[in-house]
Amino acid sequence: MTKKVLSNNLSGNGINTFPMELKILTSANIPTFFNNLLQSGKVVVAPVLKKNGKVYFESVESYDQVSTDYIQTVFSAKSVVFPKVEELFSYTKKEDGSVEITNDMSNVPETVIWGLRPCDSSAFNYLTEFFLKENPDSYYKTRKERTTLISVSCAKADDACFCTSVGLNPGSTEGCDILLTAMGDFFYTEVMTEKGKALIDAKLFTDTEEKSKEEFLAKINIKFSIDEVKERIQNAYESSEWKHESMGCLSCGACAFSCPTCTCFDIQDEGTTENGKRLRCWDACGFGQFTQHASGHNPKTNQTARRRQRLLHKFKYSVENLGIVSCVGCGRCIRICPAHLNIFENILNVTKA
Amino acid sequence: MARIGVFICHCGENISATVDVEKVAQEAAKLSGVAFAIDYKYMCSDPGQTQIIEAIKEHKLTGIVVGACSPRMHEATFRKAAEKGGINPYLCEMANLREQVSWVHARSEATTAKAIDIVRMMVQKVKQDSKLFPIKVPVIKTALVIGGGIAGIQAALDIANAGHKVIMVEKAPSIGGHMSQLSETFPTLDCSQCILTPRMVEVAQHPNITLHTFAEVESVSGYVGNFDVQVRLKAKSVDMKLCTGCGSCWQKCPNKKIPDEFNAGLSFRTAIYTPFPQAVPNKPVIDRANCSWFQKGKCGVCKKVCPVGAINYEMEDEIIDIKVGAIVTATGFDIKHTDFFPEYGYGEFKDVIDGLQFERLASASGPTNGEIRRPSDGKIPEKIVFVACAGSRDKAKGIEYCSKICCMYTAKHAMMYKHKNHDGEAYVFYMDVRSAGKNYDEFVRRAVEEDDVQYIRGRVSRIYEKNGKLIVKGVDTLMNAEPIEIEADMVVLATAVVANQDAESVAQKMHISYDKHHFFAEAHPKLRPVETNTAGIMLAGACQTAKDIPDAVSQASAAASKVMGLFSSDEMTREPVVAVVNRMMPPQFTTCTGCLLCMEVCPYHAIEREEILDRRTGEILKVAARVNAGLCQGCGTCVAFCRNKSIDLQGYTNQQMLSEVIALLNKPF
Amino acid sequence: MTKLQNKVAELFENGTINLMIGFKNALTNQPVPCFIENASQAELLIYTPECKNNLAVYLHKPEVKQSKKIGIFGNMATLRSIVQLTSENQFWDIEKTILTIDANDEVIVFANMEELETYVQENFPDISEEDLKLLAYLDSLTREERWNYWTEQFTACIKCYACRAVCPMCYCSQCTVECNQPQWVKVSSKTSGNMEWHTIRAMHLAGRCVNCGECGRTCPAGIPIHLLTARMNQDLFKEFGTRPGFSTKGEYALNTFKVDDKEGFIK
Amino acid sequence: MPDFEPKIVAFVCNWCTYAGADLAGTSRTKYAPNVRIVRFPCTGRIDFMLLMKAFENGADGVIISGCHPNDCHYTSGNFHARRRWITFRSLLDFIGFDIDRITFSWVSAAEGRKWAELVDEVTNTIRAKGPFTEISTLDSSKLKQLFYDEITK
Repeated sequence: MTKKVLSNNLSGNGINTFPMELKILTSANIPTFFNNLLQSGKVVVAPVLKKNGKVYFESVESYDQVSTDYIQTVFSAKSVVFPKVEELFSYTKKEDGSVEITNDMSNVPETVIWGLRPCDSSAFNYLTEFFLKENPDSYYKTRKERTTLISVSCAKADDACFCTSVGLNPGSTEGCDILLTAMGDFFYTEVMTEKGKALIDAKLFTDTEEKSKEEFLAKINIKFSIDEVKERIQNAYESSEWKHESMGCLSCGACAFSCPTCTCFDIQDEGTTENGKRLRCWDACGFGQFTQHASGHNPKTNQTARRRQRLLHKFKYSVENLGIVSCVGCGRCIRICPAHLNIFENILNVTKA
Repeated sequence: MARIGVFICHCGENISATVDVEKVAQEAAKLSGVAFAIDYKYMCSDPGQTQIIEAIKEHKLTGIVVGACSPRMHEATFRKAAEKGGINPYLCEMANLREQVSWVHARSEATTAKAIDIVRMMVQKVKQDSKLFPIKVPVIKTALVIGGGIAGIQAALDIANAGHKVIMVEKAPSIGGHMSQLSETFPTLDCSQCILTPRMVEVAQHPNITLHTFAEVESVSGYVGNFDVQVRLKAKSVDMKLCTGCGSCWQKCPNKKIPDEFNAGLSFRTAIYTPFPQAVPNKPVIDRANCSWFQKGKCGVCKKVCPVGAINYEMEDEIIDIKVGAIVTATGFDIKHTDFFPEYGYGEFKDVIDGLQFERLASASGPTNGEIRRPSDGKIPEKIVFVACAGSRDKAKGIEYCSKICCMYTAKHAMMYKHKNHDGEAYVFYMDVRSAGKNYDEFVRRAVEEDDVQYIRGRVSRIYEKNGKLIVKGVDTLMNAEPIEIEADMVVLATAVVANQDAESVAQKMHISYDKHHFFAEAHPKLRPVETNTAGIMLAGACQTAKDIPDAVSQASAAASKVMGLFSSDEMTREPVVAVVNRMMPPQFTTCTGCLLCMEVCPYHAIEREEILDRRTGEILKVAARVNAGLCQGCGTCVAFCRNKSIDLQGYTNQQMLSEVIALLNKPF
Repeated sequence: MTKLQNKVAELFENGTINLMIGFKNALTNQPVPCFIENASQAELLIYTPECKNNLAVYLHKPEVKQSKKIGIFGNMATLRSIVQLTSENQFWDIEKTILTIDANDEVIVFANMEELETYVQENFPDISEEDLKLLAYLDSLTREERWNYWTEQFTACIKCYACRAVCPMCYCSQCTVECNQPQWVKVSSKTSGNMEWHTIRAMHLAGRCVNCGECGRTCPAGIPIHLLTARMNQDLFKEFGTRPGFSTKGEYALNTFKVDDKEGFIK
Repeated sequence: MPDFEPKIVAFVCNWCTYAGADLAGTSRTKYAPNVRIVRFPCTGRIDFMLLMKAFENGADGVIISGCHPNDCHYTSGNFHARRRWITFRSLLDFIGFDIDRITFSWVSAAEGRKWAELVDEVTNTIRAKGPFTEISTLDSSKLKQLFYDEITK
């Protein structure tokens, strides 16, 4: 059988022709599998529980650091392929006046991201489309090529979760290379790509028939019908609700910086006329100066316009440009917002008939 | 693209002896933006400067760095040269290679390295330099003189005679000040009023002088050349235009028992009054606090008797706005009230009086027509004791400073008494006799030797009354500290000179500083004795410290000459090193957030609140700070203080200072 | 309806306000800032000790300013912020009605700034027990340990500037970090650049911060940045006796001086 | 390290300390060549960020010096500066910055000798302390994040 998995095909028509393989991995073997990954010299990024009680992605040295009991990490894993600061190149002026430019991606390590949620891995579909569809971005390309995603289905959810409302589900295989679903004492393993397969160690995995994941997945009730929203949002721009919905927004970047699909960046130079770097830094459409022109003119004069931009981009513009709803319902922005703004509440209100 | 020229001076051997100047020049040439670098024996010499000028033209330089002595030495020189070369003088910076390198270090790699660093630093700075132009501030050629005493009069006349307008403000109903109260003046014993009154009249009649008596300064704002002053004209209740000064009003006024300030309380005046016969203007005012019409609502005699109907009870205080270019403060002094000497019985015994009261007794225009009589019984005293330093030079009880004039006027008093009563006895208790000044000591000697005034070196411990006599107990420290006791008929205390009670509030109105005794502070105790540290405000007379008449007058003339200097050109030019609050195109207008916390920081009150208005609707779009270039002295405290860098200091911009630091440390790596 | 809700409804009806900033219960069942536009919505308003947000920050928002007559419900932090901001000449363009609920659960509507000032001064809060504990702990560390502690914290910073966004005192239209001529702060969120940002922030808030702790609470990376400004406030009070948000004429520690300010380190 | 020569930056005011340094020159008082003077109109002008920048760009020590209290050419610039330094210093100390690398001083236009002695003294202390790397190594060093409950345990 073939499945449409965009992210793993970095060139061509975005069709993944890899025939999905189904395996069983006993819970007992999980640490071995994990440590093998580490031993293979790969950098393994996994959720780690911090002293502040929150879970963050972090490169780990052994399986026991890894957190297994969490709903969602504070930040997404996008920084692995789209770092918060990407050094595009550095320059140095030589004695003779010539300028030397260095730009080396060769040392980007092979990385495995362990324990993403299905919403996160599906977010990589969008990232890939965004960075590679036209004028492919070599920095992203390199990093993505060297990254393998091992997702774990959600057995729990909180009231910020709404993946089911954006066409995903707690057991979705969108975008991942391997999806693990805990089923009692073993993990039902769906190998989605060559990359994934390359990690499968025959000694640890046994083949299996297709199983239903349903009963092992978190129940997340549908907040809204994505099709209705997609349709209603067409003329939501004029909605009078925007002002009220965004009143609480403080224009901090927290939502964008934690979002798995936010890709806005800003090119900055650091250094002197003698030497320095050109950097690509995360930016956020919520920032007051995001749209400010050199002249001082700013087409988006207030937070209402900025908040609208953010939401319309997720549910309208990205659909128009890339055919993807670029919100995966991970609920990070809801959990992190200092003003407790709620994206699906907003969407509901601005699209209500 | 910057084209910087670097000129390294050997200063003869002074720099080249310890710094490898050729190397410095070579290294400088390598710096980005440097189009030309050279070293030369004497940069400040004519050929040196010519080289700079030529180089600027030949290499189309956009800025120059001169590596030589301290900028405090030759910055001006080289900026002129830069100007001659055809670039803005402020595009010239100096690297201090002599005072701060060659003279303080031995010849070594490190020394040369330091020189190179400094040059690199200045090259970076000059790259960030922008053209600056001296600030021109128009000067309003009218002077305000506050105080109509002899100092104020002198200053006003000098300025007016130089052809400038003068506005004089005097709080009393007449000008003249303390000098008009004096009987005779030391050391010549000529009559005070005889020499003063002509000057008073001259002021009143001078075409260039506008006189406001019975008036006070309300507020002073603005800056040198452009002060805005509000003056309160207190209601005189008499129409000065109609009044002829005939005097029928005060002859008829029923309130006759008001202590007369002019006679230091030794006589009485009426409620409607002129302070003294020769007053200028010689027209009465109503002292409302003591007038039955204003207190009880009845009387109105003066109104009835006035032949010209000049009395106007409805008159109200009037505030006028005036614009002046300079201010001379001549608010004068006061004398310390002696109540704090209970043991001297001042106030308790009628015949213990102070110097000013004695002046009135001795004055021909005084309450006794110049006959020295006891206030108590009008008898002519046979024995008078004069107590010098009553309060002065007495840290414990009075004030620590010397009141300067007492030694002289005490001698004068004793002398005048002796002249009027040849067989009377005059005793002077003194600590030291301070009589420095032209003919001053001779004067005191005369008192002792010719008029045989008894000088006793010692303090008076106590004065009490005993059957009609005043018993003065003291010691004679020269007569092996013998206690002595004198039965006197009258005691005169040479009480200390102090600042006016309202001196502090005046200083605050003018934004000038003052010392702990509330005497106004000069800008520099030696080199700028008549200016205050607020540009455009000068000091004259005893408001600065105790002074005798010649000192007050000469300081007044000095202050006047400072004012004339200021008025000698239509605009004054100031260094363009001033702070600027950024302004930009709408919609931002400025990055200033209008927190205005910087206003407090500025020592010169140069930062103002500005409302940026919509040109059409006039509504306020933004509130921001603005620096008044006229007031700003360029310290830059506000610049470092401003949180979001909305203020910058021309000549020391954030960009420049930061580039200097980076250039200094962050070598090409 | 509660006293608060009634009061607010009344204020809408008699036209004193046309926007009310307060707290309501969110779907997620936690108190969240809410914006009431008419009397009928007043019943949404709640107040519990959990209502920690410093609402004063919203008084800078153009959308809020638009509705000129603004009612705002203030917890202590909010009230202090309003006092401090008044001393910084903000609010010249809005008409605000300030409400709070005092210890005996009475709703207070402040008639003027003076009343607010007195109320704040009478109920002036101390720095929280927890923060004191943290500060004491940090003081107990050696210089190097503190350095490691903070540099580790700063490494975690992602420069999302949420700390700045939630701070009522950070109202500059253009922050120092956005000023790029010269560039005072490295844009990249690397440790050194982050440290620059946090030192600047602490210095700019020193003597102005009202200890609401929003920055620390908000930080997605969980950095206790509020401790920096809390410490600054402690020190400034010790050194100069100044207290942010205490008076509308507020003496601000850094734009004034005393000739005899004590200091032991200048040679 | 024996052959370590510290880089010291001095931020001084134009009217007192800069003149004092000039005086040291005119009276030929010798001192260590490690110091680089940056001239400001007044200590009040010295932005605390410049200290940070100096250290970031590789200064090993910093000297801040201006007019003695009451001698400020602008009457109060140094008083404001003094408050700023009291504040900034306590902040730096709180974040664990090595404040002994910053020296504050009042040097008048007449104190050429004091200036020379100050520079020598500072140079020696910093030489003893060794090069300042705490900031320059920050970005390269692998720091894991620590969360603040940790400090309460």
